[in-house]
Amino acid sequence: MIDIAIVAGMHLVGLSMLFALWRLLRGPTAPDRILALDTLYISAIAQLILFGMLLDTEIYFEAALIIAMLGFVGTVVLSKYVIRRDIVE
Amino acid sequence: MKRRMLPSIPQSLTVFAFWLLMAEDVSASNVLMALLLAWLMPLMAARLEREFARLGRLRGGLRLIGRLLVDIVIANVTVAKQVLGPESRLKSQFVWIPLDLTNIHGISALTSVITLTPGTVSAELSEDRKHLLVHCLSTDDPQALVEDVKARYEAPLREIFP
Amino acid sequence: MSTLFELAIIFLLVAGCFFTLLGGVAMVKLSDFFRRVHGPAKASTLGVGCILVASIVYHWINGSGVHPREILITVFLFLTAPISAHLMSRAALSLMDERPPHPERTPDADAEVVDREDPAPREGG
Amino acid sequence: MQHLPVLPVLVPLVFGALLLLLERTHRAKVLRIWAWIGMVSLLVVSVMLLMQVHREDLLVYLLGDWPARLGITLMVDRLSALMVLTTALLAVPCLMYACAGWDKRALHFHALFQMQLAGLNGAFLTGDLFNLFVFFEVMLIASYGLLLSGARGARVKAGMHYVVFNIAASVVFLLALGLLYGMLGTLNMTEMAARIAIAPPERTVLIHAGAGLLLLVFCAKAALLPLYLWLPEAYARAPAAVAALFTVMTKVGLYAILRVYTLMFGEAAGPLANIAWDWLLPTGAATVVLAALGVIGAPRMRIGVAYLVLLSAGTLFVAFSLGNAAAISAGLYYLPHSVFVSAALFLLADVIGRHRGGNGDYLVEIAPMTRKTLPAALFLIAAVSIAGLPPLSGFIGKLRLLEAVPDAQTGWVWAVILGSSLMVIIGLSRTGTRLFWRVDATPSDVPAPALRRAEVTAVLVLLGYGIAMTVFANPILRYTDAAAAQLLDVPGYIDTLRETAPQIREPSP
Amino acid sequence: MLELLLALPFVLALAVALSANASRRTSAWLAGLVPLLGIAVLGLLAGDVFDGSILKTQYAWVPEAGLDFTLRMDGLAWTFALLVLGIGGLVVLYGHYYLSAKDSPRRFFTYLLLFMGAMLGMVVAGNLLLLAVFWELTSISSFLLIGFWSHRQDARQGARMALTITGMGGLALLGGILLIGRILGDAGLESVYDLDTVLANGALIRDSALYPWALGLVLLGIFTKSAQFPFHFWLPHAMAAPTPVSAYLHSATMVKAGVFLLARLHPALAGTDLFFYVVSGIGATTLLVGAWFAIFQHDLKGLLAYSTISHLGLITLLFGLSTEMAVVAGLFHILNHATFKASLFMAAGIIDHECGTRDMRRLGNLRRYMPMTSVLAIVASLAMAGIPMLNGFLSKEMFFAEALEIGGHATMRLVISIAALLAGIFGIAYSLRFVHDTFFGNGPRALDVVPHEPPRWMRIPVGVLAALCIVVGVLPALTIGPLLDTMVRGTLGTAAPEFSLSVWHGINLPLMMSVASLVFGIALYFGLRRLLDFHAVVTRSIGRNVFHLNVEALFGLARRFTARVANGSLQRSLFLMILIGLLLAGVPMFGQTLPLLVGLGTPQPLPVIGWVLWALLVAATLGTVIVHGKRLTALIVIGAVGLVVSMIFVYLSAPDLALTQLLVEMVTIALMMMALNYLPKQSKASRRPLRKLRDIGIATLAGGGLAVLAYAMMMSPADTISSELLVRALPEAYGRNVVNVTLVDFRGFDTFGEIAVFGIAALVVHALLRWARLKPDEVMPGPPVQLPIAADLTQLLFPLALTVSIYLFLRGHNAPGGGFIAGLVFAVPVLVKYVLQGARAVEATFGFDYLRGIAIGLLLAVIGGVGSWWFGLPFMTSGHLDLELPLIGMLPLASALVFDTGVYVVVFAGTLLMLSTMGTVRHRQAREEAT
Amino acid sequence: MELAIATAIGVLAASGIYLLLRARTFDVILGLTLLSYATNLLIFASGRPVVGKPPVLRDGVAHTLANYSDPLPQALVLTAIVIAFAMTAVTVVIAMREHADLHTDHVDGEEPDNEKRRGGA
Ligand code: NA
Ligand code: NA
Repeated sequence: MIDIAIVAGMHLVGLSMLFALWRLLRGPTAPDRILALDTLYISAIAQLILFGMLLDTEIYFEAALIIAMLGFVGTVVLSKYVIRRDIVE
Repeated sequence: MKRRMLPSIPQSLTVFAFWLLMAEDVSASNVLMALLLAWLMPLMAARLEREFARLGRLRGGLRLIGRLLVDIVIANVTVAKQVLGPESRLKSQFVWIPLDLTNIHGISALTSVITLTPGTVSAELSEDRKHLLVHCLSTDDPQALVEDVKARYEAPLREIFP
Repeated sequence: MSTLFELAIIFLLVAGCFFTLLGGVAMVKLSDFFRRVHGPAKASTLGVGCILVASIVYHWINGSGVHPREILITVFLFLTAPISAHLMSRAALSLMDERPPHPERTPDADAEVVDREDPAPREGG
Repeated sequence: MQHLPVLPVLVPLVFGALLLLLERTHRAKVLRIWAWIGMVSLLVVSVMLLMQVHREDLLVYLLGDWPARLGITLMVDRLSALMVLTTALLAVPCLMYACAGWDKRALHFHALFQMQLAGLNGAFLTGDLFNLFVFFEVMLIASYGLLLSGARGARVKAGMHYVVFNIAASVVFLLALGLLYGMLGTLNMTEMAARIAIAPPERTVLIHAGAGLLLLVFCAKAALLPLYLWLPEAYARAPAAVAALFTVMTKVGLYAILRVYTLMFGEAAGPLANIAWDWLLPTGAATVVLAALGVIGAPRMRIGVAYLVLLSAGTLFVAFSLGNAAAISAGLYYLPHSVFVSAALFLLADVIGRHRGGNGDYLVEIAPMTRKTLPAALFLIAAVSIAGLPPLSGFIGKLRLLEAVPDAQTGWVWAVILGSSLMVIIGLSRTGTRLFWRVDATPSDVPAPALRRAEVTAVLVLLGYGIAMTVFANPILRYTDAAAAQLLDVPGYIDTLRETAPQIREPSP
Repeated sequence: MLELLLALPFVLALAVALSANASRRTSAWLAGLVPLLGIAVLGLLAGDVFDGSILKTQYAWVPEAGLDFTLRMDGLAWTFALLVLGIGGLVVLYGHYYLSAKDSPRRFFTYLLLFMGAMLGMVVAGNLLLLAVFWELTSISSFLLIGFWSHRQDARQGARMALTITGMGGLALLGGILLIGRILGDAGLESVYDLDTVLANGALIRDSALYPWALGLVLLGIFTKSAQFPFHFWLPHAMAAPTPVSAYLHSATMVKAGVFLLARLHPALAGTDLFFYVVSGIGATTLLVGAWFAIFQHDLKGLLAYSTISHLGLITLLFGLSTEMAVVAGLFHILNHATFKASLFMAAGIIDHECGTRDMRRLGNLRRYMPMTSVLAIVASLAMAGIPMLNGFLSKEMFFAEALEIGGHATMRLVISIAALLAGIFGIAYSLRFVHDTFFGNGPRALDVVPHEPPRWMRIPVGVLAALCIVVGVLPALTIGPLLDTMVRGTLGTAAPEFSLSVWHGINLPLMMSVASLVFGIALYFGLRRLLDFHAVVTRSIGRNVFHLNVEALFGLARRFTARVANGSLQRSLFLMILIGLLLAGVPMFGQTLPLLVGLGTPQPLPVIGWVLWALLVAATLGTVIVHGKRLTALIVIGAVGLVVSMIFVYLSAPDLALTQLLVEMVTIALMMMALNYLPKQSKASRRPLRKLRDIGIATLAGGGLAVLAYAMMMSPADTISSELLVRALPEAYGRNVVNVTLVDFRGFDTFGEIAVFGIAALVVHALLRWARLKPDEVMPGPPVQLPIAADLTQLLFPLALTVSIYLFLRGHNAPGGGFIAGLVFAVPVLVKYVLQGARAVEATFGFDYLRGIAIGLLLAVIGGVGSWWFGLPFMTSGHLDLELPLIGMLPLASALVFDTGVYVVVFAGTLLMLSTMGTVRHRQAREEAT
Repeated sequence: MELAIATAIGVLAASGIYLLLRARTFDVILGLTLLSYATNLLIFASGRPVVGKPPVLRDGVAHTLANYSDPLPQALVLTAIVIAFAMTAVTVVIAMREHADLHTDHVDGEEPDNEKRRGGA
């Protein structure tokens, strides 16, 4: 029962990732794409947790933690580029 | 002396808790390690920070967190409806929120809170740090929103970050 | 007991996945950046949050006691999501032709500005 | 001296790190002293290694004390020891030349130089295919640094081509490794050889494809036709001391081919036996011809020398492809010779270029060459040697090679080798006459910059190697004969490797 | 003794070369010592040699290759050595006076001695390979001598032409010698290049199937060296050399090397029809061609050069006839030609020296100005013409006799006889021209100086040689007899045939031919006189033009071809690489692709979610390709590819990979964004649709091929050693995360190299940008942007990230993590600081020396590996320590932790060195841009 | 699943190769990045990937390849990722320098249409 819910959840999150990818490819502006990438990262965390539940393991915890902790770096860098072109000033 | 050895008590506490959470069991070695890190990590961080946040009264803090969690749930549901509904019904707009907070740490906290609450995103801080630009997904009464934010979040934050 | 937990887990999962999906839907459905930017906020707060709680409970009942390590993920998400949103908004604002007028420079200091459709210009080379 | 096999990697690596530490606080002089301490240590280690290999045939060093097929094994045979010693010998004059001034103008030069040596030695010593890849990369990245540190303009452009091409080749290397591991389940070359020998026929196609990709990689690094387009510019633009050191880089590709396609795909490899040589013999010969054309058509001396490097690579391809012990032995004699002499020519080109009043080593310009007697004499010796004219080492190498060509191929292989020698004579005599002779009899009034002693000494040392190789040709050839015979004795490797037990760990079942 | 003889010229050449401050006289004396001492040595050896014994000394040099340092002296070698040294001595004497003040005597005598040594070496070589060695040395040293006046274009060209032609011959000769060796080796003989072996086994060589090839190659060497038709043209151009050089090279030595070898190998190679026809045919042609062209030269040295060609043709022809008497005649003529030609060259040099020209049209009547020289030159010319009572007559007479006695080949006999007669006529004509146009008649015209006799010592060598011509011509049997006898014995190896050296053989056919040629020659000369100027136009060297055209064409072709092929195009390089890759990996698959894919095991099922990931990956990848022109967009899209790849790693049981991929992805994006600021924002559109199509084609092919390979690989059963890794990881390497154990233990050496690569990459980045000034593509106006909120929010992140980093590091051996991942987890938050606070602010407080960090990290890694040496175990053998601590309890410490610390430090420092270097690139100012 | 992995490798490789053959440095770098993904996946695939069997040993589960995926290719890929990153960094910087020094981002350091041959020199 739970497993079904987990698998269904994975599909929902997968769908969400596809949506985000659509926006990523579509744009139209750079911030839109950055936002889409950010959403992809967050969905990936959800996906990892679900997967860990499905396999009943905590082995994927680290990956999820890293995305949660540092996944925003791409967003920061890309946004800074759009704002200033110079990333480190 | 204390500032040099223990630059930030809140950070030390967080690190301590963090280590124990990650390490999964509260054995002696882990506690020792956590203590060690709680001492070392802020020292390390101090090499990158000019100043750490000084906290005022923390009592309001817990209440704020609780309120925030509830708000997040409620706002999520609201926003879900808005997103799934027809887009034409959305009345998105930017709102400048005048700030009474002067402490930058407080302002950051307020920004976070606004952003974490679905339906509002804080977009920019004015250069004089006296106004915060917030984008609302949909609101009919911007003034109410401003007052709501100031009352619910800014006031307790002013206590924490004097 | 365990059925109750199971139901709770399933509920949390459904809610979490729903809000995560909603973030994706917002990506596709909404028409301008500042509306879409509200999407990840949902996904990262309630979406991932619910799934994490589900995971904690799940591992608790399936495994060996409480390991609320997933809390850490939430902490980090709550810490970093505002940074992302803030910076992306700044980026979008920097591309706008008509930025929301600054309160100091408008007669009506607290007046709000309603943004127009698709204010961000197309990405220029 | 149990740990001798790993020292040629560790010594330069440690000194590289030390030099990096020192460069933060110390002046050039101190750096040079330490660089020389490292250099001399490496030389001593290399000589000792060669002597030990000569005594014991094959050294197997189990890193981490793991059984050979589990961990990474260093496998030092005569070939490896020869390559290591050649590299060390080459590095001495290169460092000497660089210490005449370039080392101050290129950031991190000394550290990069040592790292380059570590990479080269690692590639020569390892017995593991993936580890070979890793040390290829160490060597390459250090070479990027040496090429580009202090670079501007045209050199950066040449560097772009060189770097991207090599990265692409590395990608192919990885693909080949993936395929080979996927089919063979191990990365130890000797173990792989043993497994290839008994591979069932349905698996050979994939192994063959992997071997083909691997061949592509090595040929690209060795600059075999038509994968040589990166070489002339890169070598001609590199700083002199670096270009001189680079002469051994193409030889790493050749080394790898010799290693892999004698050990893994040698006689014992069943249906995959000797898959490489049929491709390599004609392409090697074509490379020789094309490179000879390049020597003739070179607008600059250094481009000409770069083509000479290419030519020597082609010659070595021919030698190794002939597949008999005598030819391989000839190639192994020819290899250090060509390294030393082309390095000497690169250094000379730099010396000459600086004494032609801003005309560099361009051959079209008529420029007064001041202080030409010594450079001209050195050029003559180097040219004679590299053209394969008697009595120097090039002649002996080619002579041995010609003798070793089997009857069936004699006609055209001889034609290629002798013909290319003629073309080199034509090209280099033109280079020499244009640089040294085509000037007014009356010397110019411009005061000539003095020849730097260290630079001239470096060239002298390199040419001295060549002369020593001529005088002591016989012992060297005896060594290369033994090395070649060893290479062809694949069961010898497999037996030795399998018999080498870890010291404290259990051997593999 | 032989060693001494051979060492003399080389040692003294070195002495001359190094005597920087020696006077001209000293140099000359040093040079002169060689012939003096050398002839003395020859004198000591004379007894043995004339007794018919063969002196031999042998040292092993490269016995592996059959190349021994064998010196061997018989009559032939002795006589030639005498020739080389004797004429060499005279040339040194002559040259000392000939050289002008501007010419460096040091250089001249060094080259000359080198050449002398090379000739001597060739003559006394007892090993064919050694002979080839010296043979090439003569080419090289003659190149230096011919180009001695290097500022003159004709000298440079002549030198290069000589080197090219004789160099080619030398290489051919080497091939021929190797073939001879192979023939003998195949017959089971030892020391196959030993001269005695070769000479003793002539029959074996001649009977071999390889004989024609061997003969052809050896003859190619001989003919080029001896300037035989059609390779003769280099010799006239070599006349650009100073006259002493010409006198030496083209009378007695260089060109004689060819005929020497013909004599030397005569027992081994001669005696077949092939030999007979080829050698005598070429000889006869050369004889005629040389003589004919000699008539029409205006340059004294040009005339002598063509005459030399002709006489060498004569000698070659004689050896081609192969009879014993012909050989005798050939050897005799070698000696005679050396004497008269050397003296003639010297005389020409004197005339040039004194008159400032060698053009016979401007010379004339010189007997009035330099009577002594004139007499000597006339004597030598008459010897060249073959006038009786001079040495040239004797050998010419022998030649006529031999021509008339060719056995068995009637047509050949007729042809050769006619050729001989014609050559005689031409010889008289050009000799007459030399004498008449120079010393008689009107003139000299338009000279800048009044000619007079040269210094005495310059004339003496000419006199000595002219005297020899007369002495030998009058008393042949007494003077040259024994010498010739021993020479013939040395050549033929047997007792010399009976030959009679007398001036008068009675009235016979050869004498008639001599008379006829004298008459017709005089007639020809005077008949042609009026036509000479006309002919001068016609008779330009065709060979030279052909050579010149060919060589220039070769240079042009080489230049164009090289420039076109290796045009520096990276695209071409890469295209070729992919093409070759397709070929090499595709050929084994060819025709087997289908069998490769069928009959494999059953694939694992993939749930829908897997296909979702697949779709994400494919869409993002293709998206990258589509938008690649817009760089910012492409970077964002490729970021998604990276994320999906790490998701796939997670899905397929590789958490460590996923972590690494994620972190590397972040740093890569930061890096690329930093670079993007200094690059154009968009790719210029390519206007080459065909190339695009081609690239799509080859990319699809390669991708498809790789997919097939990958599929077939995954579907075939695995047979790996990895199970052993799993079994041994915990008990022996003390880690549960087998990937990490593999990284730091089983395959720690890979990681060792990997961190070296990483650290060096950072150094390279630093080296490339540290001193560079770059121009940003776009500069936003205004001061640096302040991001106070973001900066503030990251305040809490940093210590937490550091904590996580330490956690990942310590746990890495047992859970996903390890030094590399942990290092990046530490570095990335610092990167965020850089972005949000600016480089200056960070570096002012952070105070890490990244360069030093790299060095320390590498050293730590080494220390971690070397520790095991203490226990006598190999590098990187892991140890294990269970620290029993009070309070804490068991603290398991694997020694690999030290190594992993090194990894951690290198990765952290390397990453930040790259990022901080790129972030703090100094901008190029507009002013600098203008300059 | 094998089909999906193989085709993914194929698509990545084809895309990478196409970009690798472009004339602009940045495109080439993108191409190399995609290619290295393809490569890493292929090496990874040589371990016959399976779902949910990470090679982290657990007590009570036999330490065999039936229960854990092959750790060796994973270690190799890790090394490959790191090396690819290092190479990318260097290439990126060279591209920056090339653009700064030669004012073009063409891989050959000069624009194809205004070829400035060094006349005779
Ligand atoms: Na910057
Ligand atoms: Na900057």
